[in-house]
Amino acid sequence: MARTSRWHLLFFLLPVVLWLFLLIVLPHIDLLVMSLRIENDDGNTIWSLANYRNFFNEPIYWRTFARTAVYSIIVTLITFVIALPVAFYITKVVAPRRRGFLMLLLLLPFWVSELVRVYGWMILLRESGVINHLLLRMGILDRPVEMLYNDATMIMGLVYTSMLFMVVPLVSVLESLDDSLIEAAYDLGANMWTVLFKIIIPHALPGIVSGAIVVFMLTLGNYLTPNLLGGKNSLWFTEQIYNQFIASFNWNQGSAFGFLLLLLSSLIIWAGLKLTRQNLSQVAR
Amino acid sequence: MARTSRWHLLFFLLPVVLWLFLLIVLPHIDLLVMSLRIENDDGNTIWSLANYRNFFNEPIYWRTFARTAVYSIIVTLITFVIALPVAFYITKVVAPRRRGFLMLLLLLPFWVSELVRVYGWMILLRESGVINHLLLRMGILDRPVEMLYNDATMIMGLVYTSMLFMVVPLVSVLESLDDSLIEAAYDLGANMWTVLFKIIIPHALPGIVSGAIVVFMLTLGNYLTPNLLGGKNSLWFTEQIYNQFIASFNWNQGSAFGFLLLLLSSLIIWAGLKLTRQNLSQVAR
Amino acid sequence: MQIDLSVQDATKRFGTFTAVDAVSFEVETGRFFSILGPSGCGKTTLLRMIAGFEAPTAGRIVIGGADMAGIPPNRRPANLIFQHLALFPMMTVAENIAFGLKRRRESKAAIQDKVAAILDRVGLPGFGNKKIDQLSGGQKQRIAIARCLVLDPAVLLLDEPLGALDLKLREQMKVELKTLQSQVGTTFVYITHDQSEALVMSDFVAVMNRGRFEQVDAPMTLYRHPRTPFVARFVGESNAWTGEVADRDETTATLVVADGRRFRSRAPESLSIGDRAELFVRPEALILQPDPENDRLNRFTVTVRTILFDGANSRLLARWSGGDEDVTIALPQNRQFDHIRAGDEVEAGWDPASGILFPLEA
Amino acid sequence: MQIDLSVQDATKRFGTFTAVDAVSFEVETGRFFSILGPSGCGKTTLLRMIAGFEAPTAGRIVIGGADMAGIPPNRRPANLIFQHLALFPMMTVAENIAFGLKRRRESKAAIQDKVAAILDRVGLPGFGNKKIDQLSGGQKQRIAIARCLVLDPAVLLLDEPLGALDLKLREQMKVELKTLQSQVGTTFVYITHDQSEALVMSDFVAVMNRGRFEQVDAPMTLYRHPRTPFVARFVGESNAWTGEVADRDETTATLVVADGRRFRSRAPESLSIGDRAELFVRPEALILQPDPENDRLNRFTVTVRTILFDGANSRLLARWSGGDEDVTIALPQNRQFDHIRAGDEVEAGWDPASGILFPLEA
Repeated sequence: MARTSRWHLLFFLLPVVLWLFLLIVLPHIDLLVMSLRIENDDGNTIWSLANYRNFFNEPIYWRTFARTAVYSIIVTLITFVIALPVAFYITKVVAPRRRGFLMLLLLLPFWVSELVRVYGWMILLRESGVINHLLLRMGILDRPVEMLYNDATMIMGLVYTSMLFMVVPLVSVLESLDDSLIEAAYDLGANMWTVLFKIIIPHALPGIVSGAIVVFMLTLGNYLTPNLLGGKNSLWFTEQIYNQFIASFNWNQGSAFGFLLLLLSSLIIWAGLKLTRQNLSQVAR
Repeated sequence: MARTSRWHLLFFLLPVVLWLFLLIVLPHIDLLVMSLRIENDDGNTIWSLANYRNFFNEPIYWRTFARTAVYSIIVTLITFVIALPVAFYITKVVAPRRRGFLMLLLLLPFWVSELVRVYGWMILLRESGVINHLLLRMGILDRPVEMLYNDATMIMGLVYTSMLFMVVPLVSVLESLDDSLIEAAYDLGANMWTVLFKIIIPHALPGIVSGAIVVFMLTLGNYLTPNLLGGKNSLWFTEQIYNQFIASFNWNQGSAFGFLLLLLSSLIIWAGLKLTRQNLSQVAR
Repeated sequence: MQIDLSVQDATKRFGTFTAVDAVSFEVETGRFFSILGPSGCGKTTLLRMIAGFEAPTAGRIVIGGADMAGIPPNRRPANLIFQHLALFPMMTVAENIAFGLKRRRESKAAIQDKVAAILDRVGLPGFGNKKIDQLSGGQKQRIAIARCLVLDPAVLLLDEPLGALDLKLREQMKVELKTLQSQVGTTFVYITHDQSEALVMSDFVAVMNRGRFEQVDAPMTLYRHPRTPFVARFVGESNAWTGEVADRDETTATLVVADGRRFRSRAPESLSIGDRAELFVRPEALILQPDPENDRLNRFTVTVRTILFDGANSRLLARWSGGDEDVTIALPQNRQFDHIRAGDEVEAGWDPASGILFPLEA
Repeated sequence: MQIDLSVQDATKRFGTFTAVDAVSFEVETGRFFSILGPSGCGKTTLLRMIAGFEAPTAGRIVIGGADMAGIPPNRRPANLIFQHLALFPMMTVAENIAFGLKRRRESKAAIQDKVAAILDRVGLPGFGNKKIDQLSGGQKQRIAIARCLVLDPAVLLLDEPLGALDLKLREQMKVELKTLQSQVGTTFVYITHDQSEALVMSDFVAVMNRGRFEQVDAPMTLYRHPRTPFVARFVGESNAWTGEVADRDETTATLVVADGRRFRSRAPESLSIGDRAELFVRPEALILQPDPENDRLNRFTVTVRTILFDGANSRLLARWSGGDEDVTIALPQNRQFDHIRAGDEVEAGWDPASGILFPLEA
């Protein structure tokens, strides 16, 4: 207490907190207000639930919405399954001096803009791309196959982009796991799976949930990757929002979609937390 | 050593490493190859440096390129200056049980898609938006001011998006700073600024550099925020790349731009590491 | 003699918890003063108040004659050696030592001379260019002390600095620290939970418990004449019995303990017949096979349960014949009882003058 | 008697560094066997090889008659108590203890009975539903032991489990652990760097240095008849002098040390006139004001530098008159030398039979 006042830190923090508040709370209130208004036939804006009604009446809207939610969950699960052994390897198996190099590998996706990276994949995977060329040469394929614009490619791209956000919390939570707990379990007769499910996962749960939240959010809200890699039938809900704002210039409808996305993500995360019996402050720590 | 073989972890990791390799190295080689080829008048693709020549001959290209670099550095600096006191406050001042709540605040930007967030700001800041409305009411303004489509708004948006990526490495590096080092310096006669520059910053340097790299990369490669918040004169280099691929359908020119962006970011990060006398593996650890 | 540190009714409350409860004491110039207590007794909070890291809720702290109220740590003439030393790992040994001098804006030449002089004094000449992580535990210890001593503080505060060291090194540093202190003549205030550290090094020891000083005395007095049951229990080993006073004369009383056994012991005047009391007897006050002529002794027969051999510090764990309470008896260093084995019956006794008797609070 | 653990020429190399160098020993059923050595001597590596966490580079480890080569830790009849205990914080006390039993797929009822029985045995009945972080340091200790004992291992391995405890609690746990071991009768292999722990608790102590066993003996033999200079120095305090053998008879030799002083001491037969040798004398072997009649003693006069008062374990730090070497002399527990002050001259002496003499390697 004495220290707080001595360092006068609140003095620094007040503007920061205020600034965050302005950037978070105000825009969302405004978004909510916008979504509840429509332009009537006279050109005046009036209060209405029409924007939300549109969402439920038009199957393409809510189907895309559901698709986006399910695929985001799938991406989160795949990312977790890949990230856990990677994080375990980095923290517990590899010599500490080589740890830096491995973490660096995980930073690589940030080395290059998401946009450029996606184009790189597109060049690689398109009908006239290198992969098709190689497969034809080796006689595995008779004629080129379109590997872009399908769900598998999109999911792969999303998982790749999300890896770091899952590995970092897992690494930090596994670092706090005393090696001797694993050894003790092993010494007491446990096999690898028992150690994984009884010791490692219970200990890592806060990190798992925190990583899953971030990955889920980022995937749900991603625009570029699904837009560029996904096919005609792989519409992502962010594209619907983008279309409303830019293509249709219907800001009220776009706001309603934005707000629905916010509600969806909050709901799924709430369900996830209930399921794993975690609470948010535990997770963030 | 005995443990490694016992856990058979390489068995898990081999596909992961292979997969990362395929996703990183192959696309970039392909990108480089693409960028060195053009379509000649006969419709055949030939080797040429024309794509790179275009970049240097057309001022709009390399000016946007330089602007993007300078602004990304500015965003990184601003983010650092804001994030350091926040991270210090979270690790050293606040009671541990409230730490979770504060880290949660920092996770908030991920709660909602970047797209929706940016639209929220647009609604707030546009000429007919709430801020203008309030300022007019309070008599501070005579007539609405366009607060969108300028550099300040864009930078604010980019800094907000980047905060978490700077705060998390700073928090982890400040957590490893023994409180008693700060107290010892204070006890030996140092004031707040000496403690900051002689103890805290030297200790936090690896975290600062690691945060700065990620923030710089993400900002440099961002597409949505500069595209939507920036004005006509605030063109971001990713937009140039997007235009080449989508609008002009000139994939070769787009690849050249993508490769130039990769070179630029590598160069600036190399310079930054030299300047702070850090090396990458230290930073990533 | 001059008083370097004077603490008057210092109190520190955290919410409803009183960590330090109206503690007062004075330390004369050049003394080695220890505060000894179990973890959580408030000794660290007291030390941090003296250093200036905590503001007292009430009371005064005076260092070198000046009231320290409101003066921050960086302007107090007191320096603190932290438990884990808190040497700056990003600086060399010389930069560490020069840190405080630079803050005082002394000249480069003066700083260089002072650093070299203090390195000589702590027995590490020429170590200036070493990195902190090149030093051994004992060397780090000495550099941490040098870094504070070079500032010539009125009082040097030490927060269990030996706790992190290996056993053998700790024994050696105890002697070294005491020697260093007597050479430089700086006033030391040392806190520890290790009674042996406090006894060996200090001129005076304050025993602290639950935020209060139970007793402040020279080590020998503390050990031989503890003033409270807590001190008797905490400082040195003891056998303890509870019973009722059956009889007393001017200086001694007879105590009847649980199983009817009677002991005569030196007793404080406040103790009257019928009072309940607690009796402490040190293991080394129990004499094996005492001189049969001496009829002043309390005598009894015990069965040896086990021999706790520990070189010069060996003890017997024995049991009253028929009872179920353990008695610890020190084995004399002259090996005259090497023949004793577990299961043997031996006679033991103790002089009433070596008993320590306290009235038991009801 | 049955051999529970037999280690034959166990060797462990990490690259070019040999952590454990051809160590052999056997432990009989029900013994408390300690391995004592400074940090880095290889004792932890040795223990981890027995537990199965490290594979020996060469040599055999046999537990309960079965060769352990290639058998992983989860199928060895040996359990390890870790230095920081490694209790599972996500489980209750009962779940911790039941962990190993569940892995053996024992029935729920059997598990419940065994958990209750072992909690009784370690003196914590009814603690099953507590969380680990609700336990005190000593209670955690006992739960960690219970968690292993419930599996009824042939050998229980302990890796300095008292290191993390407070001083007072450590003293108490030493006695408790020894008592528990003799009650349950399980074979204990205990490693520590604290000589007092090893001496007090063990039936046999192996002193380890640089990957090798220097001596394996009962505690008393180890202390009184160390077989190497390392053991003499590491086990207990010693005064040490180096000199040349000037003369010898069948059992004793005369050593001339640096300043010309001559000492007679019991000597090994291998030592000849003219050899350089190192002499160790325990502080408690130095007698203050020895009986003037006894002409066998080595005698000298010293000046008291300081009194290291530490209750029953007090010592004098003294200096040869005219010399600059410190001599440590134990003060007898009977307080007969309370009158001695720093600066006094006192006569001291020691019996040649209590000297320990080693030939010095050239």
